[in-house]
Amino acid sequence: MTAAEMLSIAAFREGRHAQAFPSFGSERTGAPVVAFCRMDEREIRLREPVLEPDALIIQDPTLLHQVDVFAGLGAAGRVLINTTRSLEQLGLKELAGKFRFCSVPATELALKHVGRPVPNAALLGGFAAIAGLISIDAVAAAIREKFSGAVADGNVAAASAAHEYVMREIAEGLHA
Amino acid sequence: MLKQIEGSHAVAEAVALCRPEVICAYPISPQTHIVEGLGEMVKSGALAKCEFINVESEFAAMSVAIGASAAGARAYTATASQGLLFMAEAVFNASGLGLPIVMTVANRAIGAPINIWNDHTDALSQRDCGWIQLFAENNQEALDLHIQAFRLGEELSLPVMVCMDGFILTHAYERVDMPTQEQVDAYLPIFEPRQVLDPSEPVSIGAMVGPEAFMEVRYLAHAKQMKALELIPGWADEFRAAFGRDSGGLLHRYRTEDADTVVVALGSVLGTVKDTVDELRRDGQKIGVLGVTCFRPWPLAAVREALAGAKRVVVIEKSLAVGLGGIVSSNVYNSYAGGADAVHAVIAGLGGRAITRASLARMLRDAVAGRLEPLTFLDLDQPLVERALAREREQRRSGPLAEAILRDLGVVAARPG
Amino acid sequence: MSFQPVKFYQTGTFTVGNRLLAPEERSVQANLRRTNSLNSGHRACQGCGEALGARYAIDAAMEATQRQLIAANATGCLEVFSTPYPETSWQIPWIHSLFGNAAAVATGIAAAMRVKGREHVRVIAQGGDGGTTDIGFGCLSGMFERNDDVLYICYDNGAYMNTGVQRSSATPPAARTATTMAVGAEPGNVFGQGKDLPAIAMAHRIPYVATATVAELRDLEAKVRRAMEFRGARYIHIFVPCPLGWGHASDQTIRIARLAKETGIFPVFEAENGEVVSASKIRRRLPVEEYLRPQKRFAHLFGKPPRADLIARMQELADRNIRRYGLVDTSGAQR
Amino acid sequence: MRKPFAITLDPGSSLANHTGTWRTLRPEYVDRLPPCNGACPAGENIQGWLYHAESGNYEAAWRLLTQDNPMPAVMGRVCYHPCESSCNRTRLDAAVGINSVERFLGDEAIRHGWHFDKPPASSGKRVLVVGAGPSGLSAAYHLARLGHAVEIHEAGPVAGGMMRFGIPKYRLPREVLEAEVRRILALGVALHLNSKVSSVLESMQRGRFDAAFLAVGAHIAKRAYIPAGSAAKVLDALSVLRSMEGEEKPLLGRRVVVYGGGNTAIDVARTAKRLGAEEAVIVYRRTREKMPAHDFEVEEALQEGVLIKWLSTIRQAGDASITVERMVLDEKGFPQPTGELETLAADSVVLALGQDVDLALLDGVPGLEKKDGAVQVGPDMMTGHPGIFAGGDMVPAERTVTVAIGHGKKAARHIDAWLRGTRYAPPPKHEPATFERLNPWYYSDAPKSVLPTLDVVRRQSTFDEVVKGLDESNALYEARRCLSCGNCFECDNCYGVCPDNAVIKLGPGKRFQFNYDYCKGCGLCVAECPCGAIRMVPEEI
Repeated sequence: MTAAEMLSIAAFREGRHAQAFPSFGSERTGAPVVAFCRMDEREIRLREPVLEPDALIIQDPTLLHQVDVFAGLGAAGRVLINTTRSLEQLGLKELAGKFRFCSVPATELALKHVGRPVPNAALLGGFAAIAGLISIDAVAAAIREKFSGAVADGNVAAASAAHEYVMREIAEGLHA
Repeated sequence: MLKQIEGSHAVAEAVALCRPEVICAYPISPQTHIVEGLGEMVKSGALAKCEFINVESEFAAMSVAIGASAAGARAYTATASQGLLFMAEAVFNASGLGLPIVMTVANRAIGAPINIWNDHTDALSQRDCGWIQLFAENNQEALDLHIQAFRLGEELSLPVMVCMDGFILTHAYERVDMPTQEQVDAYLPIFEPRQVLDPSEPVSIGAMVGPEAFMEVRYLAHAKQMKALELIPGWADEFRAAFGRDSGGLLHRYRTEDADTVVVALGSVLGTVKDTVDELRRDGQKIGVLGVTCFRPWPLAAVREALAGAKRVVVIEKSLAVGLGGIVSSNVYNSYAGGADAVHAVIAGLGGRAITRASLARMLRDAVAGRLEPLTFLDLDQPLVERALAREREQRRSGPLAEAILRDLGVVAARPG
Repeated sequence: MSFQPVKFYQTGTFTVGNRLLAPEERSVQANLRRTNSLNSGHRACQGCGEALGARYAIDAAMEATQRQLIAANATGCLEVFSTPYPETSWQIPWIHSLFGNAAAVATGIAAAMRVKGREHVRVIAQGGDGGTTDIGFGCLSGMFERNDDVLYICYDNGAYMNTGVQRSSATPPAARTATTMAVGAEPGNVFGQGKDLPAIAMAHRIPYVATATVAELRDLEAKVRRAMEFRGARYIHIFVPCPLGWGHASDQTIRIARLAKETGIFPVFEAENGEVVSASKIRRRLPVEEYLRPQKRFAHLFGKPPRADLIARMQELADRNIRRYGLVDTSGAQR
Repeated sequence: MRKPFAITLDPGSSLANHTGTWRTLRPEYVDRLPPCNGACPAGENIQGWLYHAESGNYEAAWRLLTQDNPMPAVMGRVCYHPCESSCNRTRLDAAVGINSVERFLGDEAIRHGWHFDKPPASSGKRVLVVGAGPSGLSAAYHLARLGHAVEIHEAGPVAGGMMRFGIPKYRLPREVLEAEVRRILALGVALHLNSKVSSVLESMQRGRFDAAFLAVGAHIAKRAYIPAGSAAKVLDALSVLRSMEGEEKPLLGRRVVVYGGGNTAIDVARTAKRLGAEEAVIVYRRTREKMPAHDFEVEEALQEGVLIKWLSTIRQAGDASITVERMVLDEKGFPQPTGELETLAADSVVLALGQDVDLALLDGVPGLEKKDGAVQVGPDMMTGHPGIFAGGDMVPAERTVTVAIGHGKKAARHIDAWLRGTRYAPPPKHEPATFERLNPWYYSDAPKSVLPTLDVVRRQSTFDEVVKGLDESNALYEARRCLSCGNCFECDNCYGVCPDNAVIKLGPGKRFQFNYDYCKGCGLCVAECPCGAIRMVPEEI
């Protein structure tokens, strides 16, 4: 959920309207969750869940085969996966042509910069890179709104690192 | 000041700006974040001159609020669902005693089966409790309505229930314009209780009233709510003047001017409905939307006037009067000159079932085409209920209905909507 | 020569007052300028113990707080007979909300006073045994646990008198009520485990808990005065006979209360922070029959055949109280 | 405050609801007759004066007391106090020490020299009182206070009668007696000593008296025939006691036998002890239970070493011994001779067999009736002869100082009425305040304070007063043990226990009033009134 929140804050900081909300469950820590974020230039009135996402951020690839996470994702939809492994390893080879995949070792980056396996900030940094909707600065600002002090710095660092990682990934054009 | 924050925290901040003096808190989803936010503000001192009391039940929460309000303090609490039902006795009592308590209801379904997700069954179950009931369309209106609620309640000496959709609004991050303390202070005067417990002027509040006067007491309660109908629009205008926003009032009209079909609804679903209506308008359908902000008192005249030109009315409601059908629609019937058969009740979104543009559009097209039943259940899994009913028919003792349905459904899906 | 330092043999320490007493030694009720907080014209039955107890307690509280007092009242006889529209008998700021929420309403009032910086205004919640030990129990316990600055007073007449004498969790064993009739092998109320509310209050470790009866006014007043010296949650449980529900003559109300104490059926004591600090000794110990016999609700114990077995069990309860609270003075000193 | 209709009400508005209409019985404050007052031969308002004593107002107490009895100091010593025997407090612990409080008040009065109020305007009537004994003095006192001119004619050399000649010093110090007599005379009563009235009519005529009260007492010792040797020393009790007042004390010897069973017999025996007798033996024909003497006196006598020979009569008296015969009581309780004889050593025999009245002064008074040696009087104390009244030991009644003083008061009231040509009608008596009417719970336990008594040794050798009085602290204590039976003492119980605030407190000394507008007639005030001063009466409907 935090990721969606921060994404909406980042968008807000860039003068957009944004709406973030969870798939309302009584979430327990670690349990699988889905959260949504809409961004628009105009006021967002729509309250239905995001059924046809333009982009998908997958925090935990181990869930890939439990729920059909790709449902509704439009053609050439962007997908950012938190992983160090390749699409083959993830068993997503056949989808490679269908969507535009990027991966980022968000958890590792988090461990490196924050000291804890909290991939959200890194994923947002990566998302800023693939979507081009929001700047890494907005992401940093959003992070600093949610966190403060060392935690904020760590998360910002992780986000920046992820951003660079994905930019390079795109530049190298290797769509795993 | 513009902010991108969670609905609950927006409401918490707005309530704090109203300088409440006693806040009673008892946890129940999805209201919890609101009182959590307020609790932190009181502890940190950000909200001074305020007593935050962790009570042992919703019944106690409302009771503490009653005591505080009767003693002249501005009192606030929040609840939802089962919690509202558990405090029901005190809810009626607060309005009976004419105590201007403000309460947020983060609308949620009522069990059994237990369900934490959103619908309006809780608030509508209390529609006759004598409180003013306001429904927020989005988080901006939710926080604005709280500021108006204190003004409204205290001027009329009536309690006010601000209803906002659980999770859909309470847990949604979106942009809100948070007013300044100065703005709120200017709009909301110091609480001057109409009656107060004070040793310097002792009175007995809450006498036993017998047949000789009870009817009159009830009549006066009704008259007071009717008075609210006259005053609310004015206060909304004042609010617009002070805050530059259209929040509150009795109704919100959207593209109803030339509409043959008017969709009536309460709360957050209005946003989705409006998007859907825009879509249908592009296809040339003459459809408008009537959002009911003030459900109690029921703005009969205003609704009648708003529906005057409509050929048909579709009421989308997130509650079900089991054995009758629509609750809001029953209120609409007698406010619509066109006759009951032109009013369609559409029960939707019970227990958090997502209300999608697609379903709404389909349903509205049916309505326009005259294919819509007087009572419809949006996105009902027809085959499933058929199977359940069939099972009912063959064996009388088939166990709890919910269980049976889940068996058919296979798993409890944590799927979106 | 035997000369005891007793003040007034003629009045002892037992009467309401006496012309010979110095003003500071007079009880509040003896005072010409007592508040009559519960004033004349109320609709209580003849000889109502609750009406008496309520005036005693509230007048004492008014005295102790220089009349800076607000009361919340649970539904019940006291509420109904004191405030039927268009008349109220209360001279103090008073509110009735519901049956089960008096303690919570009082909490709200106390919070309002605190937030307004008017903590010199003290708050009392009061109710019958039904509103206290049954339906209001949750709110009461919550108020105790938060240690809100409220004095809760329970007027215990051992049944739902307002609705026609139905059994409450404070109804004594073997007592006949409308819902525990005196028929069958175990006539009257069950010999249950009991619901000792003063003890439950003490278990909350609140600053002050006390019991009293309408038979000992000075003791009752002293306890209300003491209660008002504390801040936080306080509880006083007052034993108030009900001529109607108990089936005794209207002029026997005080005598019955006296017998309850003198037999040990109702222990009179004080506790601070969960510890018993004093117990009012039995002056002339009597067998429980003396207490039971004058009450029709126990008549079946003395019928044909008499139920000596049940009376013996009642005696055991009294003896247990006497043991537990040391109600019989062994030092032999007398008041 | 803009109060919402019906839900919020003004304080105390229920005063408009007059619950008095529920009542079927109504309480009423009453005064009931306390047993002490009922039992007092002098008709003292004991509860009344104790009420003042309780509050430490001793003078007010004394003034109320002396409205009935002018001699509390004497009474507080010699009265056999039937009030205490009838005291309701005996049912709780011990009777209130009424007698000792009375004595304390009497002594206080003497100590402070309190005086009686002077009589109002004189009536112009003259009353002759014959005899300066308790009865005569009492009558004189009351008559004087009623405004009549009173002359006492006393045959003896000093005033006091039996109080002086019949009661030993150790029971009634003479200065006390004289002080109280003086106070009566100070009212203007003329006392003529050594002036024996031989014919009452004559004296009345000579003195131009409008009425007379005869109270000459009974002074002629009864004699029984006892065969006695020439040397035998046989005296009578009265002359022995009387001679105690004179210069030379009677010579009774080392071994004294007293014959009789009354208080006089005890007095003589105790006197003999004090005069130095080694042995003082009382010979009495019946048992202790049957003995007319008051038991506490018998007890004191025994403590002092007086011996008592029960069930014995004296057959014969010799010069140094007497012969007694043992008796047995028959089924009727009468002593019957057994023939068993026994000899006792005795230097003297004192006969204490009672006294007769000297009725000589009444000879030739028309209409006047005598019977078994006494003057017959009506309930108004008047003899058969109009204007001549009589009382004390010379009329048929118990012969005690208290009864005599009572006679004096009663006679005085009737004489006064007679002089005014009316009849005195005593006010109707209140219903008795029985123990059952009380609620004793409210009285704390407080046993009677024990009076200090002289140690026995000193008693036997001297004539010092045996019983010492109370000091103020324990007099107050004793007074406050009074239960105030049947009379409100303002304990505020009714005011406090009324569930309907229907009792109005009128303030100290003013008692209470019922507010029948609100009284529901529950009766709690009656049940909880400690002293039974409220009653319930049916409402007339």
